[in-house]
Order: sequence, then structure tokens, then C-alpha cells
Amino acid sequence: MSARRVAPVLAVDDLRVAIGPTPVVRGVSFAVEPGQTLGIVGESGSGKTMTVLAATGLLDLPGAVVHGSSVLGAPLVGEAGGASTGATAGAGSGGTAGAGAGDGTTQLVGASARTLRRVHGDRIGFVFQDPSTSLNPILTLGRQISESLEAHRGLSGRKARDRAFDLLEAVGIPEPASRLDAYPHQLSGGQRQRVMIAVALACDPALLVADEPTTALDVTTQAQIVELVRELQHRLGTAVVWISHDLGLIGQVADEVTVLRGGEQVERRPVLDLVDRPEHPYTRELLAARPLLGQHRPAPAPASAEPLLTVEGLDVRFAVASPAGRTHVHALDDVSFVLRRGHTLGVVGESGSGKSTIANVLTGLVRPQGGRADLAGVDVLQQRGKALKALRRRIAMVFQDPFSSLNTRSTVGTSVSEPLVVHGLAGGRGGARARVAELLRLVDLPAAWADRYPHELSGGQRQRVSIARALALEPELVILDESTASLDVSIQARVLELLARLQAELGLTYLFIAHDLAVVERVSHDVLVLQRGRVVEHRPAADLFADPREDYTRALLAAIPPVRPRAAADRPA
Amino acid sequence: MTQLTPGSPLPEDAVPGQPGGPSGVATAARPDEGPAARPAAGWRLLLDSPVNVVSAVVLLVVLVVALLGPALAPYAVNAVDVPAALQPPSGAHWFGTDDLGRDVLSRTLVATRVSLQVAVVAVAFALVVGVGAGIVSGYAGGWLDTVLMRLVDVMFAFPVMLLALAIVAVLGPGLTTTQLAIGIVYTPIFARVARASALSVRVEPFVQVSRTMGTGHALILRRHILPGIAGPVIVQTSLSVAFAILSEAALSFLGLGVQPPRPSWGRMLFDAQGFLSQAWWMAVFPGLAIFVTVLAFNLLGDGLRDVLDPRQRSLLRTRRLLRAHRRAGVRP
Amino acid sequence: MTLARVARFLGRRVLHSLVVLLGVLVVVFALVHLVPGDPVRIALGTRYTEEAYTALRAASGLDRPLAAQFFSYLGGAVTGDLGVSFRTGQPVAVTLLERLPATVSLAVVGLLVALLVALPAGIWSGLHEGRLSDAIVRVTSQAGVSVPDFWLGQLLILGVAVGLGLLPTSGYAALTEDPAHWARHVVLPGLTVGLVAAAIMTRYIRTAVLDVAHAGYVRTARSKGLPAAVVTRRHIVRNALIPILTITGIQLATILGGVVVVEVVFAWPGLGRLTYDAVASRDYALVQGAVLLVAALFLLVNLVVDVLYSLADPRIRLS
Amino acid sequence: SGGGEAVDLDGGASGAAGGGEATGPVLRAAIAGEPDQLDPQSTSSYFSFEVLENVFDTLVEPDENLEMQPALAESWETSEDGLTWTFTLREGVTFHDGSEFTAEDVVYSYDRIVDEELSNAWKFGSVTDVVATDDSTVTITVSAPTPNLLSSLGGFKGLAIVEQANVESGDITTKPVGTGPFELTDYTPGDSIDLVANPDYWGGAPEIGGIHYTFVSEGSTAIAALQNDEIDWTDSIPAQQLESLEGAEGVEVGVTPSNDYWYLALNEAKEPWGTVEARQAIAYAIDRESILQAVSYGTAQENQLAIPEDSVWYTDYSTYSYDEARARDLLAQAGVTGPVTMDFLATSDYPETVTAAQIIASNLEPLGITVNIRTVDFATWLDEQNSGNFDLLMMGWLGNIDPDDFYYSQHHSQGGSNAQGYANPEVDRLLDAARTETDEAARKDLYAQAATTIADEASYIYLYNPSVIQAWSTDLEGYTARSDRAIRFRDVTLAQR
Ligand SMILES: Nc1ncnc2c1ncn2[C@@H]1O[C@H](COP(=O)(O)OP(=O)(O)OP(=O)(O)O)[C@@H](O)[C@H]1O
Ligand SMILES: Nc1ncnc2c1ncn2[C@@H]1O[C@H](COP(=O)(O)OP(=O)(O)OP(=O)(O)O)[C@@H](O)[C@H]1O
Ligand SMILES: [Mg+2]
Ligand SMILES: [Mg+2]
Repeated sequence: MSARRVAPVLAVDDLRVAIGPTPVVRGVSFAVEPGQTLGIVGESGSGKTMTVLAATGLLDLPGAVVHGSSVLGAPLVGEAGGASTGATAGAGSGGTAGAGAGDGTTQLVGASARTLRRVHGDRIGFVFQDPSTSLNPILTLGRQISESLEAHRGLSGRKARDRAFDLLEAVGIPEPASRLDAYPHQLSGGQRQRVMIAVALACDPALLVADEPTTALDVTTQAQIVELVRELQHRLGTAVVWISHDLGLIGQVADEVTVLRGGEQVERRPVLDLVDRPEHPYTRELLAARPLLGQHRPAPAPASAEPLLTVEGLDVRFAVASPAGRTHVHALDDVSFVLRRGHTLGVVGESGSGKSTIANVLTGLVRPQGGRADLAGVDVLQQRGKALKALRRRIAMVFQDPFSSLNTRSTVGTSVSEPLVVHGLAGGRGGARARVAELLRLVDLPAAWADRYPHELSGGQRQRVSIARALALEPELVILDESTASLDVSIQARVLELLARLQAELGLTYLFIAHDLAVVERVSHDVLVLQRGRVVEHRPAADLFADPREDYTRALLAAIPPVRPRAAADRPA
Repeated sequence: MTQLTPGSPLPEDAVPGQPGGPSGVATAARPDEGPAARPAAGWRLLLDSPVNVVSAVVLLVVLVVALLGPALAPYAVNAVDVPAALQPPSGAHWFGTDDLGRDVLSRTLVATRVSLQVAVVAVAFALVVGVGAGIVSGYAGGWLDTVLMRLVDVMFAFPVMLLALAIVAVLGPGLTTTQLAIGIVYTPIFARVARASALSVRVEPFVQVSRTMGTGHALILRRHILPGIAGPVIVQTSLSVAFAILSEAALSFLGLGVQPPRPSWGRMLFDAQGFLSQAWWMAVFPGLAIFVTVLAFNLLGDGLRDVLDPRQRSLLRTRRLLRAHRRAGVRP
Repeated sequence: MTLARVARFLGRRVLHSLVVLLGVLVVVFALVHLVPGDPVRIALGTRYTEEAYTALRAASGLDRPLAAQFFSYLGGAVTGDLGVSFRTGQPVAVTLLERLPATVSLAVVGLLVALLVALPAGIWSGLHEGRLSDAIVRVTSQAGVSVPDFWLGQLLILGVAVGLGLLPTSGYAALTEDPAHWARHVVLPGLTVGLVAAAIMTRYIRTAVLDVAHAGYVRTARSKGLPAAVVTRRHIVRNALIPILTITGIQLATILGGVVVVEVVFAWPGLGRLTYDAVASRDYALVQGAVLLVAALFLLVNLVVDVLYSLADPRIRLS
Repeated sequence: SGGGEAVDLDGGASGAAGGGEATGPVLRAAIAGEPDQLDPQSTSSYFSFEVLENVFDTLVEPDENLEMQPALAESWETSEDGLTWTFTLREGVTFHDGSEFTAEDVVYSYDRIVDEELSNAWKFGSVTDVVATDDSTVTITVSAPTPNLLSSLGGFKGLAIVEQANVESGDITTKPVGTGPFELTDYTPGDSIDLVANPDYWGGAPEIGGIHYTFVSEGSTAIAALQNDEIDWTDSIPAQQLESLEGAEGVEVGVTPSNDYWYLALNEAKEPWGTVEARQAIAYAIDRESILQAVSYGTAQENQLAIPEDSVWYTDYSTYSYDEARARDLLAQAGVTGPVTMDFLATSDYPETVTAAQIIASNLEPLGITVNIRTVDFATWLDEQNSGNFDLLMMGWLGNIDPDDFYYSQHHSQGGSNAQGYANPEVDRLLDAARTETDEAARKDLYAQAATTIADEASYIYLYNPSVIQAWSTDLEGYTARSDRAIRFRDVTLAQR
């Protein structure tokens, strides 16, 4: 932390938000100084978004009531932080403070729409989570950037265009000149988020609010965006409020961290303090659950175990219809691997690299163009009729999203017993009930929950139900496709533990698909790295993590947040 | 025109989102560990809106009238009494009498059954055929889907009224023809709705899970697909009944629908045509009956859509909570 | 490159329309040929004689095998020959073309009325979701959708024309021949068509605006501190216009094929009334032609909408 | 201009005749429906004749009292034996296209009707030969004395003299060429027909400049148009709205009893309707007064025979009255015991059939007769009638003049319109004899006997003679509503607007 105390850019005090009678933010306070980054972390639904929207006056929900105070400081970035300002900063931004306090600050809670409009875009820039929907599809990038320049700086025509060009260049868009007239759909997701950042920084705001700006992106892209923001912040001295559910990421970017839980602020500390000396048990739990490289290893599996699954030369192509015609996507290109009984094979790769396609081929959801798969002597891809049905008993699958992999209209019991019914193993009503109870107990759920509906369960509980259903037929191979990705870290940790215990107890073999290498390291004996449908590396986990051979693998590894926040490394206390 | 809206192939309005679907609900409450409270049941949300309640009550009344029609009617429906023709509304004849001295109130009441029956039979036909085709198309995919959907495209290219007219031209006017014509006309919209829903349900992970477990098509259809498309189909049914009533009225108004002496609302308007300036009541009351019934169906359809559409649903819940709160006198 | 893409996109749409049109042709043909009853006999009615029967059968080609009939009908349709009316002996295509302007002019007026009402109402209501004004617009438009159009027409005749004696109740003059006369006569049917269409369109436009108003980029626009009017105009309305364009096209096509009852009520000599008369007199050749023409118009309008759509939406134009 | 080509007009209601002739105002007439075609010899649509009456001529034509008067034929003679008729044609008559009218045109027109078996061919039943003796003389030979030949040839424009070239080019269906007082200049299907005055008309050029016909089927629309001075004349007036017109300013209403009549016919091929008593039962069971009121609002004239009261051929007859008890007795006598269902064939093209059907259904219900009303379009109706697919039907005959028209083809066992299947040798004999009887008193007596029997045995159950109802602006002078429904505008004048 900087030793000098300066006026904060944004000071939030006892902010409370209620939607109707339900409080969703219960007294949050923080302040962020120029050039500093405040991280807000917490599980999904903990009120992170509500907090910043309410604090910046952008909350637009029928029935939402905001109390408390949020003051936007007046000082220009240059005066306060000593950091260099952008080329055009300062010009004309001085007199924009609204009808706030006499000292040039602006109270944002309860401010008039006019005041807020003057502040938004000019003094506060926003970057939202989903870059694919945050940009207007029918306006050119140049136009979207220059809009706020026009509104707040009176810039138009040539000048605005020049500024837009500078901004695109600054956020690292290649060939910015030609991109000025491009439309959002012509960019990749990462590039779109860069443009969003350019939009947010157009008027050199004193404050940048970034709400999960990288959640929708690949790990590698995420690392680039983090780097970009840090670099710009460093150059311009902008204060940043960065929201994420990922404590590892927050550790990388933030100077100070606020931890929210159920709308309550449980802890607010400088990041290093927080990591080194967490006070609140919830913070400790979050830290412990954080998937970190090199922290956990799976229980060793017998190396001599016979191969259960042998895949050779798998080849999958999809025909894709786009408005411009049909094209092909080579989702899997000559993929081969062996999976031994009782082992876990981790499959990693960026989004779209073909991970799920492997799972879909093995479960019969996708028919490959070539290759073979052999499950202990049975050709998986050639079975028909009865034999196929028998095969289905041996391979079970657990999907990513616990919210959609259970039919909301069926009770837990019905869902779990469905495979039993299908394979005629129900053994009468009573038999099925007993088996369901047994399965629920196996995944640490009360047997009585068989009568509940999915909406009565939390995400983690639902995923347990999915696992119970997958285990109903006592499969040999369980395919887990991002089965923990959508869970909050603490819950994810518990589910991973459960999987490990089941493997130990039942001798299960896992094909574990994930994009998060830290999670993969935690459960896998072997790792398969996929890039655009091709296998780039396939080795024992220990070897791979110790000594990644391919650039791609190294890039994936580099993107994982380190144990100790990088902020700490950059700025020794 | 009026009769045509159901055919408009606009996905926005025709296919409300999937209840419980994965899309668009990311911001809605996601409970963490520890079960969430059971949300307000759909029908309670439905009856929360006074508009919906009024619509439901109106429809209930219409239904009762349809069932009891002749019993409620003060006069025999076809009893001609020419000397008493064209009497304005009075104590003896609340809705006046028509050109043959028949009681307009009695005819309007009895017509309820005919109008409703035509609409319901027609929509039932459309529902069974359309939903069947739509599910097969959406679930099976492939060339069957292509062929069926081309067929639906073709049907959509026909203007509703002209197609109905053409069918009547071929089969001759009458009750059965009317039902068939309207039924055929409304089949493609059901096919589209069912197909769209079946398609979206088919790719739902819980269906994928079923497939990976080796569940047969029949069971998947019964357990997952059918309940999955129920919401949109219910909404479409409500709206289609409304439009079918209008279509029947239009066909009968042209003299090509229900045949005399059997009264339907549209036929009564046809009969009233020549008497507009002398006997407004002959046109006004059956017209009002159509208007009110159709409006009730439409409003209820809208209400159903709101309740069955997840995005609307969370909004409704918030409103409901807000109202409860205000009633309790607590300020947030 | 861009042009080639658009051309390819349009080429596919044209092809699709043609396939659908062929389907329409088959259905129309089947409708008339595969049903019980002898159209020629019925068409002749009082004029029935053995010779006249044979002559008309031959003239309309009904004595040939079904497949031959179909292909000659198809061939005729392609070259604009839709056969001759059973009743008047006139070429169907000529009769249809004579009636087309009346229907098109009524449809266009109706659409203008509809847009004039529906655009402001729908956009307002979409932007003010949940407010009282929105509720009023919703219920009013729902009422508009629920009114039988012929009833509305009759009420208008009763009120405006008969009651107040303000406007003529029926009649028609071609726009090109006597614009003033045409204008006076188009008001009531135009209103009838337009108000019902307005109700429908209001609802769709509201939905379109609502969809857009919740989009992420609108939140982005707000976060830029743009004036509310700019957000509404540039970000909400302009994006909503793309679906609105589609709605308008469909509505125009719908009106073109749907004004039967209104044309009958107002004695408007358009395609709808022609079809109605043809149905009443069982003039199958004419029914067939009229349905085919209107379906073709429907597809054409949709095609034009697609073209505009692809030009308006960079995602299609440049994808 | 006179000779030469037809004058081409700008097609408007403003029609101005070419050649600098003086022109009067154009009459705007709204007729209740659109002609199906404009060939007078082929069409059977009254809407066509409303227009063609003013475009074509016949050899002779009925005056207001339906007496035959010279038209294209200036005079005629009958031979002693009554078998040869010689017509002397008017000189100097031209068709609208300028070509001369000659005896050959008459021969061509009549031959065409007979040779092509057009719908009026039966009127030439007794004619054996039609010859042009010279350019202005036509001789017609008949096989037996034919007292009604004149009314057959001139009763209506279905026997109009047409031009061969016009027929052969096919133009006659849309652009007919006649010799009449007006020339057809423009036909816009679905919209209007324009006529322009023929300055060379043999009866003298009409005073008005032309006629603009529009087709308005909605009565209230037509009435409003008349009151708003958008039209000058209309016959699209539902009886029930007559009241609202009477006394209206600037509007004149013409209600004239017509020669038309409406009847019920029971299909005698279907039991029990082959039995006289069963048919009589129906005749007693129906409430004529209600029917009359409901279909005509008092404008029609009840009549239990076909021929109206004003006609010289009228016979007084009023056997039937509304008598339910009597009807029951008769039904019992006919051996009808159980409930009966009856298929009533009605047609939407004549709404009075649907209205009456509903009253009759209500009348017959107490007798245990359930009436199913089947409403079809007229073409189908005719088909069903001819195929005998009905129990009961209601229809009217229009435009008859001679008593033979009223009774022969309907009730003679060989009659062409005897769809009900009535056969009585005595009636056959009477009708045959009346056909050739040249003494008018004797003829009238024969028809009276036949008609009485026909009604007694309920071959037809006669209902009423409707009125001709028309309304026109008071600006229109010299117009009368005729009982034969011929709409003649050649002698009218119209105040300039
Ligand atoms: N539109 C809304 N209507 C009603 N409640 C809402 C709405 N949006 C959010 N909430 C509630 O407000 C609370 C806080 O939500 P918020 O979006 O701030 O969470 P978050 O921490 O940003 O979660 P996430 O990581 O999923 O984005 C949650 O309980 C949520 O259910
Ligand atoms: N049914 C399909 N039709 C067309 N393309 C598909 C289909 N399924 C997958 N693809 C494409 O195949 C490629 C591989 O997809 P896959 O789902 O296997 O990726 P993934 O590695 O699982 O990605 P993610 O991490 O996002 O789940 C992607 O480019 C995807 O777009
Ligand atoms: Mg959030
Ligand atoms: Mg995947």
C-alpha cells in the first residue's frame, strides 16, 4: 500500500440494497484510491453486482431500494496519485461535479438522473461480464467508442475518431484503423472485451468498474485481459473496482479485497493481509478451497492396472450452418489415449478444443467420422440393440450444469431411479426406493430428500444428485464433463472430495474434463491436453505439471493464479 | 386480419422460453448449499393479477353457459314468432328479438356452445396433429424434420382466411367443414411451437443424461419432452382458441360456417347484417359475446405466458413480494 | 466479398421461397382435384348441357390425366397463365391482376394506419414496462386483437357513415384515376384493417423493444452516461427495428391475404372479395389462382423483408 | 359520329360522347350484384340483364302492362292457320359498332340459341324455322299455333339480337355490342360498368349521357350511398329497410307488384311426399303470414297460385290456411305416424329461402317433422334439385309473362323444370291444349283449371308474389319500377348536378 493517504475516488459507506422486502446487500463499506484496485469477491448471489451497481447509481431494477452513501471524489487523477495522466485527460473535466457536496464531491446514492448521466462514462467507466452481449451489434466499434466522447467531451468527427483509434491501439487491438469500422461480431470474445475496456476508458475516468470481466473468457485470454487492465491502470492512474467470484484472480489484481457473503461484508483487508492472515472463517474456507497448483495430488492408483478404455484415432467433424453457408468444424482430429482401471484421466483445453466431444462420442450422443473406442474388449462405437443397452450401464456421465441436468419437473427420487427403471433393475417400488436411499447416502444426502424437487436444492446438492444418478448402475467408467466448473469454490472442493472418496471406495475410473488445470491436477493421474481437436500432450499428471513440454500447456499453466497474490510480488509492502 | 395473427411465425411471441430452462436465469436466485424456499406455485402467481382473475371468471361463466346453454335460455332458441320481430331490448327480451322474433338473449346463450365447440374441436385437432408432427420433427430431426417443416412453411404461406375459404369451397359449408378448416389452418403453428420446444428440450442436459443411460425414445418423450413442451403448448392453446373463435365468427359471418337455424355468434352477426340500422341489438350482443370471450382467452393466454416464462416469472415473484410487503405496512 | 455473401444468402432465400411456392402450388392443386364432386358440373349449373360440359372440361384441361394436368398447370403458372374462370370464361390471371391494385392500396393504407398507431404505442409501452401506461397499452391492444374485424367495420359504418353521414360506406375508384374519390372511400376500410393490425403490431413491437431494452449493450449505453433519448433512439429503437421490420413485413403479407371479410363488408373490389365470390360460386380455377397469388405475394414480401433485414443487420451483411 | 368505330371514352363516370354530340349527365346506378358475363343469350344472371336491358333490343318488347310492342320489328302478321309469323324489321338501325342491323342478324341470333342449346332454347319449342325473307323481313314458322310467341321472343333480353362478329370474336362476354339505347364502353370487373348514350338509337337518343353501374350487395351501404347522393338509383334494398327510406328527403321509392312468384315444392319421389295428403298437410301447416312478413316486410302479395292479381290471367284461389289440426289429419291420412325428418334445400344466393326455411322448420316441429336446413350456393342448389336430393325446397320463378311460362315446364309431366316429379294426365292435357288455344278467354279458362288442380294437389305450394323494390333520387325523372323488373333508363332525365 502506498503510504500517502489521499482522497478516495469512491467512498462507499454502509451501503444497503433491498429488492422489495428482501435485503440483498446489508451494509457494505469500502473506499478506493486513485491507481488502486479494490477487489470484491464472493460466491454467486452474494451481492457483488448489486453493490457496485447501487454504489455507482446504475442499478435499474423495479422495486430496488438503496440506502447508505457512496461519494465520488472530485480530485483529478493527476493531482492525487502522482501517476501520469492520459494525453487528453483533464481538459474540461473539472467542472463536472454535480449537485453534490460543496467540496466538489458527488453523492451517488439518490442522485438525480442528470447528475448520474454526467458521471457515468465520464468519471466512471464500466466493463461487464459478457463481452458478446455488451456491445451493440449494429453500431461500428468506432461509433461505440466515440459516443461517450461526444456526450461528455463534445468531441466529434475526426477528433473523436482519432481518439477511438488511440484507444483501440492502447487496448491492443491489431490493425486498429480498419477495426474502427468493424462490427462486434467480427471480433473474438477477448477482443470484444478489449473494446469494452476501450469504451470504458474513453473519457479517462477516474474509476473503472469491472464486473467479472473475464468470467466468460478462456483462461489464457483472461490472463491477457488482467495484464491489460493492470498496464493501463499503471499508465493512467485509474482506480479500479474489480468483481470476481475467483479469489485467485482477485489476488492477482487487487490491492485491497472485500469479501461478501449473502450480501454481508465479512472482511475488508489489504490483499496480502487477507491471504496471509485471514480472520473470518468464511475467508479461510474460501482460501482453502481455492484450487491452486501443486497443493493437492490424488491418491496414487495402481500403475499396473489393466487398461479399461482404449481410444484410437477418433475423428469428429460437425457441419455448421451459418448465415453465409455451411462450413465444417474439426472437433476431434486423430485423438488416441488409454485409460487404466481405477485411474483418473484429466482432459484439459480451451473452450471449443473438443473436450466435451470426447465425452459425447463415448456416451453415444455424437457419432464419430472415424476411429475406435474399446471398453475392456467391447467396441463402444459398434454396439447395437441389447448389447448397446448393456454398454450404457457401464459408462455413466455427469454433466456440467447442475441446474439443467436434472428435470425440474421430476423429484430427486424419480431422477435417480430413472436408470434403474430403464434397465429393469428397479425391483419393484420398494426396491427402487431402497436403492435410491442408498445412493443418496453414498453422496452424503439424506435419504428423505428423494421427494424433493431440484429447485429445493442448492447447486452442490444437485450435483450430488447427478452423481448419485450416475452411480445407480454401478458403472465402470464415469465421465465428468466440467462437473464442478459451475460450482462455487467451497462447494467445488467438497464435491471433489466426494469424487475422490467414491473412487477409493468403489474403484471407479474417471474421465475428468475441465478447463481449470488446478482442479485437474487435484484429481488426475494422467492428463490429456487438447488444442483445437488435437492432442498436444498426454502424460502422467506429475510429469506434465512439473515439466510442461508444449507452449500451449505452459500458457494454460501460466494462466493459473499463483498461491500468493501477484499484487504482493509487484509491490513489496 | 384478426384471424391471422396466430399464423404469424414470430418466434419471439410464439415460443415463450422454456420453464426451468437454462437460459436467461443466471441472475435469478441460485441458492447455495442449503435448500431454497419453495417458490410460489404457478397458479398462485397466475391468480395474483386481477386481470387474470377476471379473465378466468369470465371464461368460467362462458364455460357454464356453454354447458347449460339451452337450460339457461328463457326462450326456445329456434322458436319463430314473426309478429314479435325486431323488438328492442325489454323486460321480456333482455337482448331484444331478431328478424324472426327469436329471443336474441337465448340465441346468444345457446350460440356459446356452438362457437366454443367449433373452436375447441378445431384447436384440439390442430393440437393433436400439430404437436405430434412438431415433436416428431423436433425430436427425430433429419430429413423427416426437413420435410415436415417445409410443409409447415407451405401452410404458413397461405393466408389463414383464404385457406379456410378454399377448404370450405371444396368441402362445402357446414359445422364439420368449419372445424376441419380452422383445425387445418391452426395446425402449423402448433407444429412450430412443439418443434421449437422439443428442439430446446432435446438438447437439455437432463435429456442428454437420459440418453447416455440408454433410456428409450418412448420414455424420454413421455417423461421429459412432453412435460417440457407443455408450457408453450398451453399458452398457444389458449391463444389459438381465441383466434379460432374469431375465425369461426368470420366464416359464419360470410355465411360459410355454421348453418341455420343453429345459432353461432358469427352466424348471428351474419343474420344481423341487413338490420344494422333498425336493430343494433342483433349485432351488438353477439359481437360483444365474441369480443369478451376472445379477450378473456387472450388475456389469460398472456397471463399464462407470463407465468410460464422464466424471465417474466421472476419479475412476477418480485412484484408479488413487493405487494405483500406493502400490504403488511412495512417499508423496506 | 460482402456483396457475394449477401447474394449467396439471398440466393438461398429465393430458392427456399421457390420450394415453398411449389409446395403451395401442389397443395392448391390437390385441394381442387382430389376432392369429391365435379367442379365443372357445378360450375356450369343452369348452363349445364352435355356439350358445354365436355367443352369446359376440355377447355380447363380436366379431361387429361392428373399428372399431365399438374404439369401443365405448373407450366402455365410459371408463364403467368392460371387457366380460365369457370364462371366468366375470363383468364384467371387477368381477373386477379385487375383486382390486385384495390387490395394492395387498401393493405398499404391499413399498414400505414397500423404503423402510425403501433410504433409509438409499442415502443412507449416496451420502454415503460410495468407502468400504468404500459398496462393500458397492453389491455387496449389485447382488446384490439380480440375484436372481430367485420364487427368493427360494421360499427364504423354505423357510427361514422350512417350515424354522422361523414364518409361513404362503400365504393371504390382506382387511386390512379380519381385519387380524391379513392381517398374518401379508403378511410373506413383502411381504419378497420389498420386498427386491428395496429393492435397486433403493438404487441409484437412491445416485445421487440422489451427484448432489446434488457440487452447488455443497452446497459453499456447507459453506463456511458448517454442522454436518455440517445440510448432510446440509437441503442434500443434501432436494434428493435430489425425485428420490427420482420413484423411489418409479415403483417403486410397477412393483410394482403386477410382482408376478405373487410372487403366484403365495405364492398371493396379486391382479391379478398373476389375469392369470396369465387368460393360462393364454386369457381375453382379462380379460387386456386387467388390463393396461389396471395401466397406468392406473402413469400415475395417475406423475401423483400429478408433483403432489407440482411442489409440492416451487419451480422448477416458481414458475417 | 354515328358510323365508324365505337367511340372510345376515357372510361370515367364523367363519360362524354364523342363527335361533339350534346351530352346529359351520367346516371349512377348501384345494382345488388355483379354480372357473371355480358352475353345476353348465355347469362342467366339478373344482374347482367339489369345492364343489358339498356344495351340490347329484342324484336318486340313488353310495355308497362306487359303487352308486346314493336321494337326491332316494326310490325308483324300471323297467317290464318297461325303457323307462320312474318316480322317486318325497322329500317336504318345500326349496331353500336356502326354495322347495319338486318334480318340476317335475327336469324343468326335465334339459330345460335337453338343450335348451341342456350338456356332459352326451350322458348323455340314450337318453332320449326326462322328465315330472312329479305333484308328487313323475317319469317318464323311454328309447328302448332303459338299464341305466346311474341312474349317468348320479346319477354326479356335473353332473346336479344346479337351481332355475329361480336359473338365469334368472344368479346361479347365482356364488351357486348347491341343496338340498344346505350353502348357499353367499359367494364371493370369487381367495380363498375359504364354505358354511354347511343345518339343513333332508333327510339331517339337518350337524354342522359350515360350510365355508371356499380355493384353494391350490402343494402345498408346502397341506401346510405343514395342518401349521400353518391348514386342516383339502386335496387339493392332489403325489404326491411324500406321503412327507413320512405319519407327520406330527395329519395323516391318504387314498390311495384311483380310477376315473380315463390313456391315450395316437395319431392314426390320421396315418401311420404308422393302422397297428395302429405303435401297438403304441409300446405296447411305453414304460417304464410309469418313467412310473408319475414321475407318481405309486407311488400309482397300473398298468392296461392302463380299469376299475380294485376295480370289478366289471374285466377282467384285461396284454399289453404294455417291450420295445424287439419295438417295433422292429413298427415295421418297419408299414413305418416312416426317422426319424420325433412331435408330442406335452401340457397344462400336467395336469402329468403333461408329465412323461410327457419320459419317452416319452426312450423313443422309440432307435427313431429324435423327440418334440416341445408344451405348451399345456387350452382350446387341447382345440381341438387336436378338430382332430386331434397325433400322440400323453396324457389321463385322470375320474369314470366305468358301463363304458359308459369305452368307448363313446371307441372307438365314432360316439363323441363318439373323437379318435384308431379304427373297428372289431366293437367298435362289442359296445359297442352292451352298452349295452342288462340282464343284468349278459352285459354284463360284452361289455365285456371290446370292451376287450380296443381295447387289442390300441392305440386307447388305457392306462397307469394314479391314486389319490385327500387329507390332513386328525385333528380331522376321519368323512371318507373316495372313489374317485369326490366330496368329501362332510355327515357329518363336527370337534373344536372
Ligand atoms: N433482477 C433481480 N431481481 C430480483 N432479485 C435479484 C435480481 N438480480 C439479483 N437479485 C438477487 O440479488 C442478490 C445479489 O445478486 P448479485 O447479482 O449482486 O450477485 P452476484 O454476487 O453478482 O452473483 P454472480 O456472481 O452470480 O453475478 C441475489 O440473491 C439475487 O438473487
Ligand atoms: N453439435 C455440434 N454441432 C456443431 N458443432 C459442434 C457441436 N458440438 C460441438 N461443436 C463444435 O466442436 C468444437 C468442440 O466442441 P466441444 O464442445 O467438444 O468443446 P469443449 O472443449 O467441450 O469446450 P467448452 O470448454 O466450451 O465446453 C467446438 O468448436 C464446437 O463449436
Ligand atoms: Mg454478478
Ligand atoms: Mg464442453
